[in-house]
Amino acid sequence: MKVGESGNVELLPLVSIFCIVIGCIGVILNTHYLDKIIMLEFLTGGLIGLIVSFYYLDVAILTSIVEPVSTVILLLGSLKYIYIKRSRRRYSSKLPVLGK
Amino acid sequence: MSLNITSIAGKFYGYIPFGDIVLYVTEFSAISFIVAIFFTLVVYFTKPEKQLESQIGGFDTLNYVSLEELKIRRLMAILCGICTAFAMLTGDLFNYALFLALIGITNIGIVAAVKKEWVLNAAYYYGLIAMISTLPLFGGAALILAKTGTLSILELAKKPYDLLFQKILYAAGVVGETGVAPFYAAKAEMFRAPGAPYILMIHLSSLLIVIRTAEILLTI
Amino acid sequence: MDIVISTLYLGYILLIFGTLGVILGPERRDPFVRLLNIEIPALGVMLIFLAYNHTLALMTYIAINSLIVLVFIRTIIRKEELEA
Amino acid sequence: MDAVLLLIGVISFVVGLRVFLTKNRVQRLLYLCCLNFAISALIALYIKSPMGGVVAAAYFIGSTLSSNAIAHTIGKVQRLEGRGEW
Amino acid sequence: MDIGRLWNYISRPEIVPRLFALFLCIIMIVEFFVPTTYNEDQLYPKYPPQSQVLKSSLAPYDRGGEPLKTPADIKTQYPQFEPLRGRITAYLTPPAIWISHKTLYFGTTIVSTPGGILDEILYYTRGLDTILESLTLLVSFMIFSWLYLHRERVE
Amino acid sequence: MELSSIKYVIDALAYSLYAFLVGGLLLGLHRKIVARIQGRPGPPVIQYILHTIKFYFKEITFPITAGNPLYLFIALMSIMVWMSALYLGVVFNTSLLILMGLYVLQKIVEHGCGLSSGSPYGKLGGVRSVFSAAAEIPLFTVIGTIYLLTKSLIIEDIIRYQEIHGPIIFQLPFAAFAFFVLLLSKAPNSPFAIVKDKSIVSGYMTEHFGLLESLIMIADGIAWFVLLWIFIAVFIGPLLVSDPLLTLVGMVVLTFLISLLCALTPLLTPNHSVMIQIIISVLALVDLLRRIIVG
Amino acid sequence: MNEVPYNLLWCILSLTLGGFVGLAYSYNKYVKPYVEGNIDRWGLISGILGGVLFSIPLPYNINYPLSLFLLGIPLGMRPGYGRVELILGVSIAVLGYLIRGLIGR
Amino acid sequence: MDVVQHMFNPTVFVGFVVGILSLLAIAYQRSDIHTLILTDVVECAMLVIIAAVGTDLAEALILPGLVVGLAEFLAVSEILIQKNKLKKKGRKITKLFEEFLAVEEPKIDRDIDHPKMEILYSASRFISLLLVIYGAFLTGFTGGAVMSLGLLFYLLAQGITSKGISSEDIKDFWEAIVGFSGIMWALWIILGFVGFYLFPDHYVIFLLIAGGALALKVGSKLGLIGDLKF
Repeated sequence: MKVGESGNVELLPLVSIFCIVIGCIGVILNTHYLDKIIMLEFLTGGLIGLIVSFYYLDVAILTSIVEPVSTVILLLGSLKYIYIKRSRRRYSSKLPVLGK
Repeated sequence: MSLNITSIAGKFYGYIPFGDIVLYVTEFSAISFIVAIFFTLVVYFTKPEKQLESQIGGFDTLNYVSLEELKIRRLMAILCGICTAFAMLTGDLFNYALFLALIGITNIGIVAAVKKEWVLNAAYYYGLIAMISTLPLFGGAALILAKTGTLSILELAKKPYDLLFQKILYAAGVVGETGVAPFYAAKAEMFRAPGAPYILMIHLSSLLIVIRTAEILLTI
Repeated sequence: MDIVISTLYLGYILLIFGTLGVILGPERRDPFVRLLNIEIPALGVMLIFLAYNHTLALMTYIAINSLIVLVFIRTIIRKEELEA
Repeated sequence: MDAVLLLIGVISFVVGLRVFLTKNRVQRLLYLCCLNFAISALIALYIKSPMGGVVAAAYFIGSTLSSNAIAHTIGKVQRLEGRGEW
Repeated sequence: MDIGRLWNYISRPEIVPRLFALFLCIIMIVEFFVPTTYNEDQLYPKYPPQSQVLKSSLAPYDRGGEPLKTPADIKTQYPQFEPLRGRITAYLTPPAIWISHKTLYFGTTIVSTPGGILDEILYYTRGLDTILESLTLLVSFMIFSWLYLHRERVE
Repeated sequence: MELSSIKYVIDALAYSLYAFLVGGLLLGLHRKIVARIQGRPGPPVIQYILHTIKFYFKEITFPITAGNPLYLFIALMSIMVWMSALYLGVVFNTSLLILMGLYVLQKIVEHGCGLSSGSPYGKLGGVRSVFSAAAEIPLFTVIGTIYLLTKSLIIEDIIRYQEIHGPIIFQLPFAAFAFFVLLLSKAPNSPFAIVKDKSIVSGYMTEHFGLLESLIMIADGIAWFVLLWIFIAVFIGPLLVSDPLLTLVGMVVLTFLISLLCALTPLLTPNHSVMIQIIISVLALVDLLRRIIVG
Repeated sequence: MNEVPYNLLWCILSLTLGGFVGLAYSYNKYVKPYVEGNIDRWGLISGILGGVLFSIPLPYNINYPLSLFLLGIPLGMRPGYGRVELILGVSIAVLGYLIRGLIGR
Repeated sequence: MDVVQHMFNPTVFVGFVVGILSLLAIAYQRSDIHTLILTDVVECAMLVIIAAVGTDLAEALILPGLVVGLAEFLAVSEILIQKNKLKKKGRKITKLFEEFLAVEEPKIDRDIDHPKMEILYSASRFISLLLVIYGAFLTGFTGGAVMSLGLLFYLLAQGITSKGISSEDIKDFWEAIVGFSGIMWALWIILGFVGFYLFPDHYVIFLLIAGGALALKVGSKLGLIGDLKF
């Protein structure tokens, strides 16, 4: 990637890009909600790293503050969703018994 | 003024500058503006009709529009009318697109307050179309900006640009946002809802917008 | 300049793969899975904003995106409840 | 300086791969935490200014909070699914 | 197939968005193969990405000009209608000036406090756009809140 | 100064009276011809004007379902639309686009007329008029093609163009056809006249009676005159427009043709009517695109 | 800007008025709804007179409105009546017009 | 400008690809909610195409477009919910943030001291305060969005942690906030927009008013979404 003046390889962009690529594949391929959210977290970490390597620190700070918020929203939603689905499944599994 | 505008929309009367966005008044736009404002006034003063709904095997029923529903729908209708009126005057492509987006959302608002399933159904699908069509609308405007470096209709009219496909994209966006003919099928569901004067505004806005779009597409 | 181009292309990859994931991804019948997949194109858009140095737009989009997610989750859950 | 950077880089790569490959959700979360630490360290080292420290701290706090939230949710989901032990 | 039945089918509201999407898709596919060109002579040009980083404290949005003294040099469509052209861009609030002296990395924050190129475009040169955008937000929020507050209303 | 302005007012009123009389007589003729072809004696030619005058002196009440003042205004609006179309188009020869705008406004008037009364029949008529707004799409393509040919939409310029190059109808036969379909859809009893279908009583005019109906009928008479005049002016040009008497003859011929078509074709259902119009508009659009691309 | 065709306006106006007169007259006179082959005397007279008057030049071109008024009487008669009279009158008018045109040349 | 010119073509290309793919997906989709979700991708394509222009103008066009997109989603999704609700006959009174709370946990035999979701209890106030202050500092659309996020998060956390909060007169409060937001809108039009053209000399004041009013408008309105805990 980018080679700095002092000769050492800048690792942050490299790691961030790695995180983003892996995270992208991970979010798509995983099917459980929590797995997906974990991978999304991973992806967001990469995004923040990339923003920092662009030297926009205020954006990075804002993103790192907002990120837990959106994660919490997703988590609460998924929790409720799983609950609803479970209760529905329980409800519907009784129906064939009644049908018989 | 450039010949293009006067040979399409009639005499050129002047412009109102707001920075980069310049509203201009031609014969056509002045007439449309007056018409839209006039209808808005009429709609403001009109009480909604009591719709007679015939029942099979029973007495016919009168559909009333309740006061709170009337208030929100009248507000939406008036906003829609004012936006239509100013969309007739605007001289900037992106601004026009925004007027269209606003008209789209007020159209949804006019019908969304009716608590009937089929009306809400139609409103929902119409809303989806309005949202989808932001892509061609704003995208088309952005492509025109990229290609010519300007968004002002007055500037675009001065030079001949080859903008055929961008124009088609833009027109498709307009079609979606105001829902002309192919989508009247979906809108007719909405038009059957009670509250005549407000629903009339939907029709008025979309038809005036279509003509204005034809003018813009011919001009640029 | 190198990092700009690589970010841009990363954004493209995220956008296209994310869209493909939304459309064809595994278990896409589940609206919640689809919603989580939506986040990838959104991140792609963010990367493109970053590459173009539209930082204010980026900031707004980051804030707005979580609001959009909230609205969607509300809709999905309410719909699921009503269908239950 | 160089060696530290390199070490953190290698750790982050390894941990990133582990996050991707591990099946167990709790372990995955653990690796994620580790990766977040690595990234905040890298951020602090990348920006040669006190502001870098601030960003690293903000990111550290934010990621810790969300990891905590995820951990909590994992527990709840496991209890919902009837696997009480966690 | 009976053409009348086809016509009846496409007049159903559920079908219409899908048809519209398909229609739009076809248009976009056609558009896709048409080469688009980029006019270099754009309004409000931006500097190349990352060219200002670590050089100016207003990182990506430094458009020149001194606060309250000299207006910035920006390219607008109708300079004759804009007596304040470039002055809003150059204006910075006192806290923003303070931050800009302290650090090089907070350009976005500094610029988005009043004063800055986007504020100039959003409030001054293209102010009408912003009115409409915020009006759209207001309107859709009104619709939302009306529907929400009256959700238990029975017809 | 004052005298001349009084003269202008008198001129304007006289022209609208002329347009109404001609339009009314032509509509009466239309009805007569249709009746003749169907083997009925049919009413006298002056029947339309007679009806209008009869309704004009009838008393007026408002139904309890009506939404006032829209119910009242819409009839006035109807006459206003066509009188302004008459002045702007026929007298001042302004842009074709404005005339199309006024034509479109007519649709809105029909719709509002049906809606504001609250009657189910009126509402159905109004919704059908919304449906038939599909007829306006060919209009825009027609405008586009004409603009491509003449580089102007001002009627004066179009007429001047035809003085040099001959009638447009020979150069743009398809556009003329599309416009003719539009005229057809405005005529009563035509295949596209779903708005005034007898199965929905009087369509949008069901609840408008007495004075209001007579106003709408006056507007319809003027509309018929104006539309025929536009067709003649845009597609046949100075050959007929230069002399009012020749224009009159052209109008009679056109009315005769339209009546023949109306009498010989069945009324389509709303969906099918709209779809046929859409097909025509798509063809016109293809024609327009071909002209743009080929040049 | 187009001038108002006043001469045509008078013509059309008198035609319509003639139609009204004819209608009122025929309604007063005939009770049966639809009769073929009946020729009304006054209708015939006015038709022929109108046809003849059409091509006789009078001051201020007053002949056209007058003749059209007379032609309008059979035109406006109730259905089934006044058909032959109208055709006769119109053909006379056309004939007279053509003859006058030929002589005038 | 040279770099942006090179970036333009591939970006527009990608925007078109995303648009085409998502539109195709919508064309094949039968479910309402999926269509709504896919519409978000269409919006992404729109943003990418606008961003491709790469000037300050393009950014100014993107910025409020985001807010508009959100607003439309808000309205349309509420219509979807209402529509589905009308289909159901026996409906109960529901609360907006109910979807996030009230997860009834199944009975377990042992009493585990479950760790709380720390972010909702201890950090919520701090994070939301930070976001609101930062948003107030930013002003404009960006500030409004950030501010609203802070408010929303605070109200959400409060609603979840203390389930007892319910007020009957929330309706008045809601209308008051919406009215406040409307007044702010009017303020920014009258003072912010018209003021620039009428009194160009005092532009600094109008700039501050415009930015502040817009931020308050957007922030108060969107933050209100979090306030539905009755």
